[in-house]
Parts: sequence; structure tokens; C-alpha cells
Amino acid sequence: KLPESSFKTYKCDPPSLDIEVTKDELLRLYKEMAVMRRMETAADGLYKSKMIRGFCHLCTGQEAVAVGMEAAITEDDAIITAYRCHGFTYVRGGTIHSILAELMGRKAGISRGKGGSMHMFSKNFYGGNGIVGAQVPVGTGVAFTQKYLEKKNATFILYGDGAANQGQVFEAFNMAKLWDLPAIFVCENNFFGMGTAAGRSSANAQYYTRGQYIPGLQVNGMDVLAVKQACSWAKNWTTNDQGPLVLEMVTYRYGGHSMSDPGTSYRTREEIQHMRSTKDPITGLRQRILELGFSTDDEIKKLEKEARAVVEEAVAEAQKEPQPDESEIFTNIYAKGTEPPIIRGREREEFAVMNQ
Amino acid sequence: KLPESSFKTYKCDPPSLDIEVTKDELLRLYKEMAVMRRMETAADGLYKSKMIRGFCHLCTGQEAVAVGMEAAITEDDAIITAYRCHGFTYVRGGTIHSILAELMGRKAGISRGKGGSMHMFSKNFYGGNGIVGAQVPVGTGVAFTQKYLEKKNATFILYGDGAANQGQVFEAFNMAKLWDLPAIFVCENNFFGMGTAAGRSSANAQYYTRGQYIPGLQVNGMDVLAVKQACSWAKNWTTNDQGPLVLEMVTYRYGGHSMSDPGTSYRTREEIQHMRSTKDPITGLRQRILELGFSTDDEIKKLEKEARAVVEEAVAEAQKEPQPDESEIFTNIYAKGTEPPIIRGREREEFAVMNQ
Amino acid sequence: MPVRDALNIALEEEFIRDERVFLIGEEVAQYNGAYKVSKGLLDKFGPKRVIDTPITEAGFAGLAVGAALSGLRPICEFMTFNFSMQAIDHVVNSAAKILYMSGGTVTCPIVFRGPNGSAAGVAAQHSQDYSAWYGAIPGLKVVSPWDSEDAKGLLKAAIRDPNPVVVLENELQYGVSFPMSQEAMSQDFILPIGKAKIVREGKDVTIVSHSRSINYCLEAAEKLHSEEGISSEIINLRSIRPLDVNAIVNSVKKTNHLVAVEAGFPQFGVGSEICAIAMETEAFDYLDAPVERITCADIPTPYAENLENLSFPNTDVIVKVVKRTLYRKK
Amino acid sequence: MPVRDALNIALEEEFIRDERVFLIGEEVAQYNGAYKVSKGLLDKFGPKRVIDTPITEAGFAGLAVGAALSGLRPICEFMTFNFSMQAIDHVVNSAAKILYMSGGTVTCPIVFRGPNGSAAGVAAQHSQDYSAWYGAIPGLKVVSPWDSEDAKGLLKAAIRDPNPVVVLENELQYGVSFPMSQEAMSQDFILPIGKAKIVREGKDVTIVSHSRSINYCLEAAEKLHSEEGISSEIINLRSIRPLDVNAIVNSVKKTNHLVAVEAGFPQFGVGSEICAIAMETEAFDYLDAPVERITCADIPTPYAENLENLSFPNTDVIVKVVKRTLYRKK
Ligand SMILES: Cc1ncc(C[n+]2csc(CCOP(=O)(O)OP(=O)(O)O)c2C)c(N)n1
Ligand SMILES: Cc1ncc(C[n+]2csc(CCOP(=O)(O)OP(=O)(O)O)c2C)c(N)n1
Ligand SMILES: [Mg+2]
Ligand SMILES: [Mg+2]
Repeated sequence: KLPESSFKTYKCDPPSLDIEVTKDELLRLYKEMAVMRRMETAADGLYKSKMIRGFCHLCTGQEAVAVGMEAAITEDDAIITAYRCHGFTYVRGGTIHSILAELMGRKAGISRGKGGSMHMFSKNFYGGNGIVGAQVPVGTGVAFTQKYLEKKNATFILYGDGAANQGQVFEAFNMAKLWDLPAIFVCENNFFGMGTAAGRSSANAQYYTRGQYIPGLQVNGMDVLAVKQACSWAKNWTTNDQGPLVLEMVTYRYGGHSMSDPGTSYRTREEIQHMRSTKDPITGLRQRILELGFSTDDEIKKLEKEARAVVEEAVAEAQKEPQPDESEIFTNIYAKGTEPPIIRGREREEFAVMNQ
Repeated sequence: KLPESSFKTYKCDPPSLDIEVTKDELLRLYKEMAVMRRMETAADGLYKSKMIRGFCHLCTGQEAVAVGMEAAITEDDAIITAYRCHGFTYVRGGTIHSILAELMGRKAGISRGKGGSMHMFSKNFYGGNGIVGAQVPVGTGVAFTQKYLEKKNATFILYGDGAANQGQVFEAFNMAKLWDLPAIFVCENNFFGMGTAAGRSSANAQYYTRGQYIPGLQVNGMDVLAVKQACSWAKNWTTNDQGPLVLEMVTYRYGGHSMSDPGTSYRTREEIQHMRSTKDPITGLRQRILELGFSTDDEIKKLEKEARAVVEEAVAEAQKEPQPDESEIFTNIYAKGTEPPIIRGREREEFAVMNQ
Repeated sequence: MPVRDALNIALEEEFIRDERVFLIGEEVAQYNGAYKVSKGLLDKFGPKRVIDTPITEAGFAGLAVGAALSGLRPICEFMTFNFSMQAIDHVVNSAAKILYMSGGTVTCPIVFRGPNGSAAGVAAQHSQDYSAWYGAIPGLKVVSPWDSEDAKGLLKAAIRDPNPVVVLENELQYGVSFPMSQEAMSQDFILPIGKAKIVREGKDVTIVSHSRSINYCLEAAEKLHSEEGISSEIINLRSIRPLDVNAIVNSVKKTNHLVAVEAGFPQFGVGSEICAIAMETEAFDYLDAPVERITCADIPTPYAENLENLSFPNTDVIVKVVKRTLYRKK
Repeated sequence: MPVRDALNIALEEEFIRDERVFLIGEEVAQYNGAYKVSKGLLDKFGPKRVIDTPITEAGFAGLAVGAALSGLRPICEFMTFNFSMQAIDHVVNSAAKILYMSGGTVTCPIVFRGPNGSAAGVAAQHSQDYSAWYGAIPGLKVVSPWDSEDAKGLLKAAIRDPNPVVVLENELQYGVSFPMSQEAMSQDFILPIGKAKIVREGKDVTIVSHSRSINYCLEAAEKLHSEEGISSEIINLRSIRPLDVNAIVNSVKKTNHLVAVEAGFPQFGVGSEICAIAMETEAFDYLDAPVERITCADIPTPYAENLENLSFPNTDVIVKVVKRTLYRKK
């Protein structure tokens, strides 16, 4: 049973608070979150030792959203998000090895080293997008395809509290509603867009109400089971042709916006500490598991250990991977076989001949 | 006294239905609308005789909006609209001569013949903008200036029912509310954006509610007095620091979207005829004037005649105006004295030397 | 057959050929298209495949990209390319770059099409030519049809291409009729993207152009021939990206003179790139005179007819410049 | 002084000079700017003049344009110019064209600024150079500072200019320190928009470049000098629109060789326009070899370091191409 405080509704009835989960599933969810956190911690370390460059946005603290969502849907449902995408890539089948290799710009990376932290994709996972808000209409297009092909699936379209103000989000809402697309708009409200608190960016910071004519649900995004329940409910809603929904996942990022942001100039260390100690999704689930007697402290420690081992091994392996071949610089600009005959490098004698 | 049906409110109390107007004012409003309609009819004729080219969007049917609004505000308040701008240009002080000359691409045009139908400007009138929706944040910027300079004025920002779906409209709403700008968003709902009926373009066609967190008022936009009352009330609201508002002016365009659209493929002739005969703002005001005994049929006919004469004379005069000098092609690209030394024409020997 | 009908037929044929193809944009369905290019398609294929959108370019272009990523074949119409600026981030960042940044794992087969460049009397905000802008973007292909065969063959090629393709039509050409060859009438008529076409053979000067400007090049060539005995070779680029460098170089080898004609802004334009090609290839060694550029004047488009006439390339300007480049030889 | 500080001082001085000047953009106030260019301004001038916006580029750029039309002097910061694509319609249609289409009656004194081009390891969507795009637009002025004096002098000129000006900064330059002359420290230090600067005199070859690429040009020149005795003249364009054609032509008259170096896409790029200038001016008659272009590779920017390194001009490529163009003479 989920706590009463799990949901708040807008123009709809809430999902049931009753949820049935098996012991195995709970432990699996736990492990996934633990692995995800380890993976982000590893990325943090690799960044600091200059193995990862450029932008790198970690999802530490927000694990329950990705893990709970994936638990509620099938492989044939779709997800799209912005640049804070490592966690989603992982739940969508990207291996830790391929994610870390990507972060280090290696050939074995999930995008062959060409995309980096912000651009990862996998089956029915449409990235990994760097332009704030742009993924929202794109995701709506994925939902459009589902409807066009008469699939009983839904697309979960993630965006932040900062992104929620981009005009194209409203354009997407409008089309999704007009055409009754199976689009589930999911605002990950972690209270900040870079250094801007939600209330400073959003005249209405009740993100679940922002569809106006689209029903909405606010969800405790720090509780993996609440997330799962909400996403099951949402998928059920849209695939029963009730049209789009707006979910707000209330969550928190422990780290800075990206690696170059300490994350403490616009909020206090105490605030972060408080969230960690009272709301943490992993700690919370552990407590629940222990309370339910599904597992013992020792077993959970074992799980933790396994998680660490998995990630450590992936780090070691990924570091051994070579960089992409230099010839790869000219591939994947156009689909194979449809390239221009010649692609130019930096000066006229640098070029690749593409055999069509 | 205005009819009960003049207003519908969203998150605010309605303006009073009591309105005091003098006979002189009523007759002036009548004449302005009559002149405006004549002017558009003249434009229609000039277009058909190929004296006007390109896009030409007439406001016939929508006269009450511009005339009523201007009657409620002062010269120091600002207005901005889209391409359907002849009427607003006229109420904002543009002479009929300068408007028609502009339409015919003459040097004496209000934009010296360089702007045409869609691009007319005058004091505190910011156009005349051709990109649907773009004028909405621009107008919000005008309101920003008013606040910055601590002026007790407001900016009326017009856009259509079609334009209402552009994302940047919502971006403007958000900033206007966050920063409490004296921005009055005015949706001229004439039920169609080109050939698309409001309900096909807008998941929520109650345009006065679309600010969501911004109060709104729906106004009978075919009644010049209701428009005046609503705009006075709105100006009062924002200049008393109550923040932005969304007004919806329910109106109708009798003609096609532009001169190339007969305007009858997406609505019936009966519908147009019905609107003309039951809702027309000019006929309506005439009836009111007669009912109030402010004037006689004959006097009104005289007014009509005067209106026609004014426009006819302007047509005749404007037709005599010369085209811009060819040298003007290179002026007004940059502010005088700040031009590049040379501006290029179509080939290297065509250029203008700008003396800085 | 008018260019409009050629486009319409291309759409219809590809709709029949592939169920995944659909058309989305403002007024494309019930209104039959702002310029009637999609006339009749709604009746033939229904509202599932011919979709009227709200006026939300960023939104529907983004949506179309998402549809392309997930297995459909969208044709996204901009009422004019001027409005594509609202959505240009999706064309460039969401569509053109995704194959590369996904390491080849995500394809985006989409067509962005609509009228480009200036119409008549529509002033500054409605008259821009986007050839060079889109032509600069790796990951995009960009075509610019001139006549009815171009229109049909290039649009069909674009729809079948697995990459994002920008099709820059021209409103003033829609109503212009051109003959269609037997071959072009076939439902399998496809023009290869990246290949230019010599629309007039000649030996004294090469005139490279695209879109509506070709009309003026042809007129100018006629005039130059009859009045001066000058023989002009006219290359219709057809494709802006990739550019058919070989076609230009080969022609210059023969004529030793090169003039570029376009209706885009001069700086960083199509003509500039043609100058660069002349610099970087063997063409340089064959040039008897520097390349000449004829472009839109470097000004926002004025409304007044007399000024507008001075803004865009026309027959007289081409005649004048071609003569100049040839006299220089003598 | 680092470029960042030069920009910061320019902002501060102009804030003091003119009450109508304000800065608007994402994270410019409380966060002190994503790249700390506006550090301290909020404290000094308060929230009326340093304004954090929601993430709504079209919205706040449009709002800034409206403020400019109605009498203020906005400085609109794009966190990077990649995001300006969301708002590019306002830059082009609302700002650049309005003076012309109003027949000179409405002015738009606004600055759009922010980092342009590639940073390190940020992949395809965050690495584009917009010089050629904005440089194509009549009504805009476009500057691209390289060092701290450029940064200060050009930004101040932009703020005082009554036209819309695009200031293309470079993130990787923000932290680079350059000497500032006494003159440049003055609060009246203004660099004229439209004038290039010879940053190294030479007689064998002219290298035209802008922004961060100048660093590599200088290194290459050093190397060419010490290893080959080649004397390179380097022109820092400073202004992309208008381009200082005379500076280029005069230099070529002396050196007879021209190489353009930029970090933008090759097609329709800055280098292309420089080729066109060489074609259209007397420079042509002085060239002993065709102009060479060095550009960003014609690819979306890859993330992997080794590939990224091959994407942008560097010292080695410049050395190689300069040698090539000179050997060709012999
Ligand atoms: C169009 C655009 N504008 C600005 C940015 C820079 N930027 C990247 S992330 C970000 C903050 C987004 O905040 P939010 O949506 O709340 O997501 P979060 O980082 O909290 O997950 C900004 C401003 C961008 N990438 N794209
Ligand atoms: C960004 C953009 N998209 C499309 C157009 C083409 N267009 C011009 S007017 C119009 C319809 C606008 O309808 P509405 O806002 O209801 O205004 P109305 O014409 O009814 O006054 C369209 C689609 C445009 N000018 N700009
Ligand atoms: Mg956030
Ligand atoms: Mg309308």
C-alpha cells in the first residue's frame, strides 16, 4: 500500500494506492537503483580524472523515476528524455559498459563514441537530447507513430521543471490533445533548472496542472513504487484512448546541474543533506524491504556489493576500450549507401570518398 | 448599459455593465468604424485592379476591436498586432492616405512603400508583423519597457485564434506573469486561422482562459462599447499592478483570410451572411444610436457619406503618389550614419556608397 | 504540366507506394494547401495521412521528426520556408545531426518542404531564400527544383531517401508549366540527389543557377545568343547539398567562364560557395576571368514594385554580367 | 586580462553609462552567468537590470526586441548560440528587418551575445558556428571577438550601435588572458564595427581568420617562420558583417596568397565568402595561387576526443595548407 501522499490529481481520479509487488521485483528494483547510482558515481570519478569531457549530467537522486517507469511498461513502449539520460539508457537496455564507454568517447560506446553524455539511444529509447524542450514534440511524434500504426503502446516524454516553460511543450500538449495521442508528458521536477528555482522560472510551478485541458498527476518521484504505479495507470489511461496525460515526478538531484556546477550556490548544503537523509529513493526502498521482511540487512548489503562489483568491472573494461577509428569521423552523417560521393574534411585535400 | 452577454470571466470579476458615453463619442466611434470599413473596401478594389500586390489582409467585420480599444486608452499606451493591421494603423494615427499609399507601394506610404500591407507602424504602434505569434513576446517587451520606465501605461498585444497556439505565446504569458508586466494579451477570435476552424487548431478554444494562471475576460468584440469598457477595465487592472490579463474578443471576418482566399470553402455563405445581418458592429452601433435618440437616420447617412468621401479622396490622392526613389532601395537597412561603407546590389558593380 | 501538379503527383504516387508516408502541415488537408500543392490528397487518403496542424511550426516539425525516428516517413510542409525559422532547431539539431550523434543507430527519414525565397510583393519577412543556410548543414540533403521534372523527380527522391531532405520549392514557379518527358510521367521517376543538369549547352560561359532564377538565365542566354552570338551553358544545380562539383568543373573546362546566379543574399551564399569551388578545383586553372556572382541585393526585400524589381536577379542583369565577364577576356 | 573579464567590464561600463542598458538571459543574474561573464552585475545593478529568464529563448529574445523597439537597450544573452536557433526568427525577422520594412521609422538597438562555435567535448548539438548564418542577414551587424581588446571594444561598440548586433563570443576563449593596452582600459574604448585588424604583419601569405582560430593561425605563423622562413600576415576579421574587404585586398596585394581559416562548416561559410571577395575585387589580379579554405570538417561535431581533434582547424593543418599554397608558386 502506498502512502496517501503519493499522488495529487488534476482533472482525474488518482491511481489506486494498492500495489502488489513480489519480493523478487522489489529486490530487482532495489538493485537497479543501486547499480544506477554506482554508475553515476563512477562517471563522477571518471570525469574528475579527466576521462570524461564536456557536459556530463548525473541523475543521482532521481533513480526512482527511470527504474519505476521501466518497471511499469514494456519494451514496446517508448521513452524520450533530455541530456540527463544515463539512467534511462540503462533501464532501456544500455549496458553499463556501453554507457561508460560512450562517456569516455570510446568505439564501444553506445553511440560509438560520437554522442557522449547527452546523446544515448537504444530500442524505443529516443535519447538523450541536448536542446532543452526539443524532445517534447519529438516524443509526441513517437506517440503519433504508435497511434498511426495502431499499437497499444505509450510514449513517456520526460522534461525538467526548467524545460516546462519552453513554448514547444505547449505546442506538443495541444497536438497531443487534439489528436488524442498516447503521449504521457512527464515533468521531472527536481526544483531547479541549472541555478534557477522552479518558482523563479514558472508562473505556475504545479507542473501536473500545466496541461490545463490535459489531466495531470503529481507523483512522489522519490518512491519507486509510486512511480511504477503512476506509470502503469498512465499507460493504461492512454492506451484506452483517454488521451494524453501530464505527470509530475517530484524528485531531487543531489549533485550540481553538470560537472562544472558545484550545485551549492543556489541551495544550501543542508537542503541537499536533508533530502538525502529523508527522501532518498534507495534508502527508502531498503527500509520498505526490511519492514516487509522481504530481506535482511545482510542480503541487502550483498546486493550493494554486487552492484558495486558490476560497475567496477564495467569501468575497468570500458577504460580498456579503444577510441573510434579515425576513419569513423566521416561515417554516419548520411545513411550508408546514400552518402554524397565525397565528404570534405578541414581543407580540400582532407576528404573521404564514400562508395555508394 | 451593456447587455449581460457582453462579458464572460475567468478568475476575475467582470467589468461593470454600466458605461457612460456622450453622443459625440458615439458618433465619433461610428464614423471611425465606417471610415475603416470604407478604407478596407477601397483596398479590396485597389487589389482587384492590381494596384496592390502580394498579401493583403482586410479587417472588415472586426472594426469594433480597434476602434473600441483606441477609445479606451491614451496615446502613451501601446498596441501591437499581426499582419491584419490596417485598422489599427488607422486608429493609431496613420492617415488613410499614408495607409493606402503604403498598400500601393508609394513613397508617401506610412512605411515609405517598403513594408506593404503587413508592415505599418506609428507612434506607440509596433506593427504590423508578418510572422504569426512573433508579435506576442515582442509586445510583452514593450510592456517590459513601460514597467522599466515606470510608466503607468499598458500594452495591448493582439493575436488571432490561430496564433494562440504558438508556443511563444505561452512563453510570453509566463514572463508577463512572473514579472507582473502591464501586458494585456488580446486574442481576436474570428473563429478561423486561414481555413482552420478554432476547434481544429485549439484543444481549448476558450481563449480567455488560456493564460491559465492569468485572469481572462471574454468580450463581445462586435460591440464597440463592450470592447471599450473591457479595455478601460483592463488598462486599469494592469496599471494598478495587478499583472497581465488575457482578453478574448469574439469577432468575425467577413472576407477571406487574404485576397487570394475567397473565404467560402471552410464556412458557408449563409454563416457569413448571418453574422453580417445579426452581429455587424457598425449596424449594431447605428441601431443603438437611433434607439438612444442620439441621431437620426439622415444624420447617420450623412456620416456615412462623409466617410465615403474621405476615403475616396484618399484613394485618388494616394494613387497620384510616386513610387519610392530607386536610391531608397539601399537606405534604412541600418540607422543613418551607421551603415557599412558600401552596400551591395545584385552584382559587384551595383552598390551604394554610404557616407557615414 | 505546372510544377504544382508535378509535386501533387509525386506526393500521390509516394502515398500509394508506401503506407508510412504522410503529409503534415498548416492547411495541407481541408484547404488543399495554402498554394494547393496537396490538392485532393485528403479526399484520396483521408485524415490519417493528410494532417492539418495548428500554427505551431516548432511543434509539428518536432512531431514529424519524432514520427520519422520511430518508423514513419513524414513529409513536413512549411507554408513557406520563412516560417521554418520557428522550427529550424528541429531541422538542424533534431533531424540532421541525430544519425551522427547516435553513432549510426537512429535514422531520420523525413522531408521538409515548401516554398522558399521571394514571392511577389510580400516584403521582407516573407521573401528569404534559405538555400545557403540549410545547405551548410552536414546530415541534411537540400534540393531546389526548377521545372516540373525537377519537382517530381526530386520530391520523390527526397521521400525515398533515408536521410532528412529539405525541398526548397518556389511559389512563383508553382503555376508555371513545363513539358514532362514520357519517363518523367512514370511512377518510378526519380532524380538522383546531388546531380546537376545542363539545361542549355554552350561553349562561351557557364551559368550556374537554381530554382526560379533559371528562367532568367534561359532568357538571358537567348538574348546573349541572338544579340551577341554568345553561347551560354546553363547548369541547373537541382541539389544544393551535396553540390555537383564535377558538373561545374567540367563545364568551366569547356567555357573558361563562370557566372553564378541565385536569389539568395550575397554574403555566404550559394554564389560564394561556387567561387570557393572554382578556387579549390581544377576549374581555377581553366578560368579566363574571375567568377561573377549575381545574387539578391544585400537588403531586406522591399515591398514597392520598383524596388523589388531591383532586388532580385533578372534577365538584364545576367546579360550585363555575362557580357562583362566575356569582354574581359578579349 | 581574460576575455571573460574584458566582457564583464564592458558590460559594467555600459551599464553605468546608459540607464537603458540591461542584460537578459538564462542564469545571467543569480548564477552570475553560465560562464560567469556577468559575474557581479546583479549585485552592482540589481534585478531590474540583470534579469534571469525562464528557458524560453523565443520568448525572451522576442521580449528583448520589443524592449529595444520601445526605447531600451537590451543585451540578450544566449547561453550558447546553439540555443539561438529557437529564437532565430526574432533575430532575423523581428530585429534585423524592422528598420527597413518600417521605412526607417522603427529602430531596434539590441545586442544578441553569447558563446558561439564549439567548446570541448560537447558533441553535435552544442558546437555550431553561426557566423555565416547571421553574417548573411542584411540589417544585422555581426562581430566575432578574438582577444580581450576585441571583446571589450566590440561589445561596447555593439551596445552603443543603434542597430541589432550579434556578438559571437567563444567559450574556450573566456579563460584565455591577453594584454590590454592603456587605451583599451579606458571606458571610452570602442572598436569600430566593420574593421579588421592585422594581428601579425607578414609578406608571403595572408591568413584571414576570426575568433579562436586566430590562436592557431598565430602558432602556425610562428612555426612557418622558424621552420620555413615563411612570413605570414594574419588578419583578425573582428567583424563578420560588414566584412572589411579592403583589409583583405590590401594584404593580398602585398602577399599574393590568401588562406581563410574558420571553425564553421565549409559550405556557404566565411571562407566561401572570402573566396568570393577574391574573385570580385582587385585581389584576383594579385593572387599567385587560388585561395585556400580551412574550415570545420563537413560533419556534425563528434564527441570522441580523437575525432573532435580532426574536426576543427589546428596549427598543423594551417601550416600544411600555407606551405602548399606557397610551394605551388614555385
Ligand atoms: C534550448 C536550450 N536552452 C538552454 C540550454 C542550456 N541548459 C541545459 S540544461 C538547462 C536547465 C534545464 O533544467 P531542467 O529542465 O529543470 O532539467 P534538469 O537539468 O533539472 O534535469 C539549461 C538552461 C539548452 N541546452 N537548450
Ligand atoms: C509562423 C507563421 N506561420 C504561418 C504563417 C502563415 N499564416 C499567416 S496568417 C495565418 C493564419 C492566422 O490565423 P489567426 O491567428 O486566427 O489570425 P486571423 O488571420 O484570423 O486574423 C497563417 C497560418 C505565418 N505568417 N507565420
Ligand atoms: Mg530541473
Ligand atoms: Mg483567426
